[in-house]
Amino acid sequence: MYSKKVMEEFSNPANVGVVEDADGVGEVGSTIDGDIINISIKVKDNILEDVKFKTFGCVVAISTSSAVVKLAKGKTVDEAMALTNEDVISYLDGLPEGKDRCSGFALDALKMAINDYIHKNK
Amino acid sequence: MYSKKVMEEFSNPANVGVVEDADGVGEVGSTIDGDIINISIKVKDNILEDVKFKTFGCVVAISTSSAVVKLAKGKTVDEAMALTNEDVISYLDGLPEGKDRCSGFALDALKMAINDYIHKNK
Amino acid sequence: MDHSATTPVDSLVVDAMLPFFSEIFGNASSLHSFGTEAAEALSLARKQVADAIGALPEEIIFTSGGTESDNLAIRGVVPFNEGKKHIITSVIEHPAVLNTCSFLESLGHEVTYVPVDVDGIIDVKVLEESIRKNTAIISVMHANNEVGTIQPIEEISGIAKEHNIYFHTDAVQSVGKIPVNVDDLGVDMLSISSHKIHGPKGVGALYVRNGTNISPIVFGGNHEKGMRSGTENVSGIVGFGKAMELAAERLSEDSVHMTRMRDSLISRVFDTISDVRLNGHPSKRLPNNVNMSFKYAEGESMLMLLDMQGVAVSTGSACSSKSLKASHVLSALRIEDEFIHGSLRMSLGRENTMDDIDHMVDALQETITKLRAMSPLADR
Amino acid sequence: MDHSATTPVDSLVVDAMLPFFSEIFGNASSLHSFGTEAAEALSLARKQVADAIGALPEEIIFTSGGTESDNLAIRGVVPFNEGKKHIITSVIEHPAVLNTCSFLESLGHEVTYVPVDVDGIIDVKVLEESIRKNTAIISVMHANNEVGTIQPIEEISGIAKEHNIYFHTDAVQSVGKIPVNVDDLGVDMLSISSHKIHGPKGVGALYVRNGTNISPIVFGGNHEKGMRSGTENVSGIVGFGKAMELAAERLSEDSVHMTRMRDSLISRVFDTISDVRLNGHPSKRLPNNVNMSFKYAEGESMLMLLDMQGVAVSTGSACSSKSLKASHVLSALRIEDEFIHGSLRMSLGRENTMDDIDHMVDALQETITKLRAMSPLADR
Ligand SMILES: Cc1ncc(COP(=O)(O)O)c(C=O)c1O
Ligand SMILES: Cc1ncc(COP(=O)(O)O)c(C=O)c1O
Repeated sequence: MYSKKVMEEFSNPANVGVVEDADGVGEVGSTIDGDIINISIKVKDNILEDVKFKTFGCVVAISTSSAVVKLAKGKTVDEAMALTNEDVISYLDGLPEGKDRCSGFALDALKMAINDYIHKNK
Repeated sequence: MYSKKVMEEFSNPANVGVVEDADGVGEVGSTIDGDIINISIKVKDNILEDVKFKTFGCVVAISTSSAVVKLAKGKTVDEAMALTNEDVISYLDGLPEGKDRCSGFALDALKMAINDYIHKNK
Repeated sequence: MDHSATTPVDSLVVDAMLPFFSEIFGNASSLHSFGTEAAEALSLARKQVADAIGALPEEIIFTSGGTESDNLAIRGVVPFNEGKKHIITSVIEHPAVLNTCSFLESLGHEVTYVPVDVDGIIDVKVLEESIRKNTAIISVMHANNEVGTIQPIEEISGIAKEHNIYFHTDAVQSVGKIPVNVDDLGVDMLSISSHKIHGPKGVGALYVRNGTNISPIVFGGNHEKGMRSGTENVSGIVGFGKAMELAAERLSEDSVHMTRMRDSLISRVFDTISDVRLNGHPSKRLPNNVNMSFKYAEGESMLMLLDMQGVAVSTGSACSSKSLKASHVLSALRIEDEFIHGSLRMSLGRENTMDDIDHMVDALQETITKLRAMSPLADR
Repeated sequence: MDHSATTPVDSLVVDAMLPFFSEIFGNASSLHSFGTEAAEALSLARKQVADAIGALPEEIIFTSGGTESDNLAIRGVVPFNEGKKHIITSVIEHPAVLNTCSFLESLGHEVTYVPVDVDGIIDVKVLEESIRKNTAIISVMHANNEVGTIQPIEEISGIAKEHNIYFHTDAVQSVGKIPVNVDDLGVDMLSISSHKIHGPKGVGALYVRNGTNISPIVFGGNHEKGMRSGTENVSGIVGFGKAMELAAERLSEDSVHMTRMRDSLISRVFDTISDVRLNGHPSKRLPNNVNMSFKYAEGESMLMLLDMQGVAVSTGSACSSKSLKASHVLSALRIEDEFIHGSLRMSLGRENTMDDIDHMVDALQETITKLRAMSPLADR
């Protein structure tokens, strides 16, 4: 039911962890929901030099986390903020119907982290 | 579902026909019901010397006709009148449940034939 | 020659089913790969069934057979038609439809049973006149299982559409014998049974046109999009799908073959046996159905003597354990008393040959001769 | 290790079924000898099923599976209890029971859902107190499909009898794993599903004690003494009969074998993995059921990683397409948030070996380690 790409990102996720001395951190979800996504970023010269995630959750939560992190890494802050859910889904070659709810969480966490960075650097 | 004996009597019925110069004739059923049993008898010295049947009807109608005729043949008039439905059914090693309705017709036809004989000879 | 009762499972169908017993035995609802394989097999079968009748896969609900499909169609529509408590059907439907209707009558619904003419064709005028403001559904079978008469479904579905009433047809006997296309027929729902088309028993489908709202009649784990709960009979459904594919592929060949055998059987019986009549419509009939009545010979007795000669047939005249009455179909066709007790249905299948027809005619002659010799009626 | 979802069909069962596809393919309702052979095969299967549960053959109604059996039991009783519109069941029943109950609620019936304790045992006192004058039926499952907890059926059936209320149990998961005897259990009705005991999918039975009046839920040609219409799935029923016979024969051996594997699996998981709990009753549980929750690891993710290692399991914590919620069973057991999203059901079968247990434990360790390394919760 999941695309090959989803299963790849899920079973071999890159960039797991927490960036040291993070410039921004975002976290979405709760144990009650059963999904927690934590994304931390390191920004240098307006570029997301390092991005990492830690995720407790289902296949979609983990694979979208991994995808979002890969998509964001190396982008400028503005470029990363412009990422859409569709970008994530198309990067993963699609998600099964009904899984859209979880699919936005990772992106939310990334944007939270970027906002955290922007806020701190105002 | 039918006993071997039923199928035997049904597929190789003996004594089919009408006794010539019958001393008594009995007929039960109608085309509306879909079962007609005709039994004719020849009586000599109070003994049913010859008994024959003609039957239009189902497996039970034909096999009970054949059985009744065999049971009656050679018996005295009183003995034949004393034949019961159970005698017929046990001669046939039983009948399937729900087939009891048809099972009495042949015996009815025999008794009608005997009554016809008695009536004629009063 | 009792293919209308059931058919042997095609060997290609058995082959398709076998892996799903012990290799690919997963539950199609399971998330792991064993389950996924089963789910994929169901998808393929759904497409095979849909393609064979010109439908979309999502319009197919798998059921446990034709009977359940008929129940689901009629009872499924009722709750969505609050206040619409009237149903129109015909007097010659299969018990799956008729007994569903009587059940609904016991719940307070009203049912009109439209009569048929002596050939078994429904009286379309009476049908149209019996439409009421509160008619929820019209259900008329495509082809009759006893006498093989084919109904003017396009005409009836047109009337239903005009009045905005759901239309269901029981196509259990017609699929695989004549073209069955849901758009050509103009139906909203259509019942199919696997074991009538060389598939396994205990599987069937209800076609439900997109946009037709029905509610389920079996409740549970919401399989089949909630329309039919219960762990799917994967091997059975796979076999059914294959059987539908084969039926569609072979339809034109099969129907020519069966029509030829049918017509030969009918004409040879007429040529060699006296006091006989054909029941059902002379031309608007299934290519595989021969239903004839013989005077002075009773149905069950003929059936049993033929069985001894290796020929399987059925009769609507059975002095069966359940009732002495002739079938509701033969009665509805107003067949005379002398003929009604002596009916035989000889239903042909793909694998029958002209040799079987020869054997059938011979066996029939012997049987009729024997029974007529025994009958007190024959010489009157 | 997902035998509670479904089981492979035993090769002896497949062998028993095969002749009924293309050799003995008759319709059991046909009068001729092809039909008779099919009817005899059904009789044998009926006896096999009856014998396995200490019932009489005439008390067995064949259905299309456990779901339909549950529907038939509960909905079948209702029409015979005019005015009795109250049903008692438990909160942890299978959806086949729960959704049948909600359907009846939508028709105006009242349902009491009795709670369970943290081990999943029904609160018998609450059950007894909830009995009303108009209670028509009590339905409590024999063993739960998710957590394997076995209910005190004898006690509940005694209460039902005292109050003259019909008692039904869903024994779909218990048959073949623990002794199931209708007299010992004291039940009026009992549901069985073939595919849970190495029989084919799409077949099941409802045991109905003689003297228990129920009405059908599928209408048609009055098969199964009118209690379940539809051409019988002969091959499926034959396979089911054989599977029941084998299940009864092998019960004591199977249950010892499964219990040993179960206990070994549980203790080894506790020994090697931290932050884990056993869901369901520690001792009153099916010999084949292990249901454990792992902190900091989510159900679906565990399932998928295990699947990649060739191990099939299920989870009541699925972030499934249908809902994000944990299963109603885990919720009813009041399992803490940290554990409820990380449950796995590992259900053993006859053909599993201690090697499978080794592999399961290894795969589980690897899976948990991997997921915990990813979890933001693990190091807080
Ligand atoms: C016209 C018709 N409808 C419905 C059915 C019932 O289908 P099934 O045998 O799959 O229950 C049959 C066959 O028995 C049939 O001939
Ligand atoms: C306890 C229980 N009841 C009923 C069912 C439904 O049976 P079936 O899968 O045959 O529809 C199942 C299995 O899914 C079950 O585990």
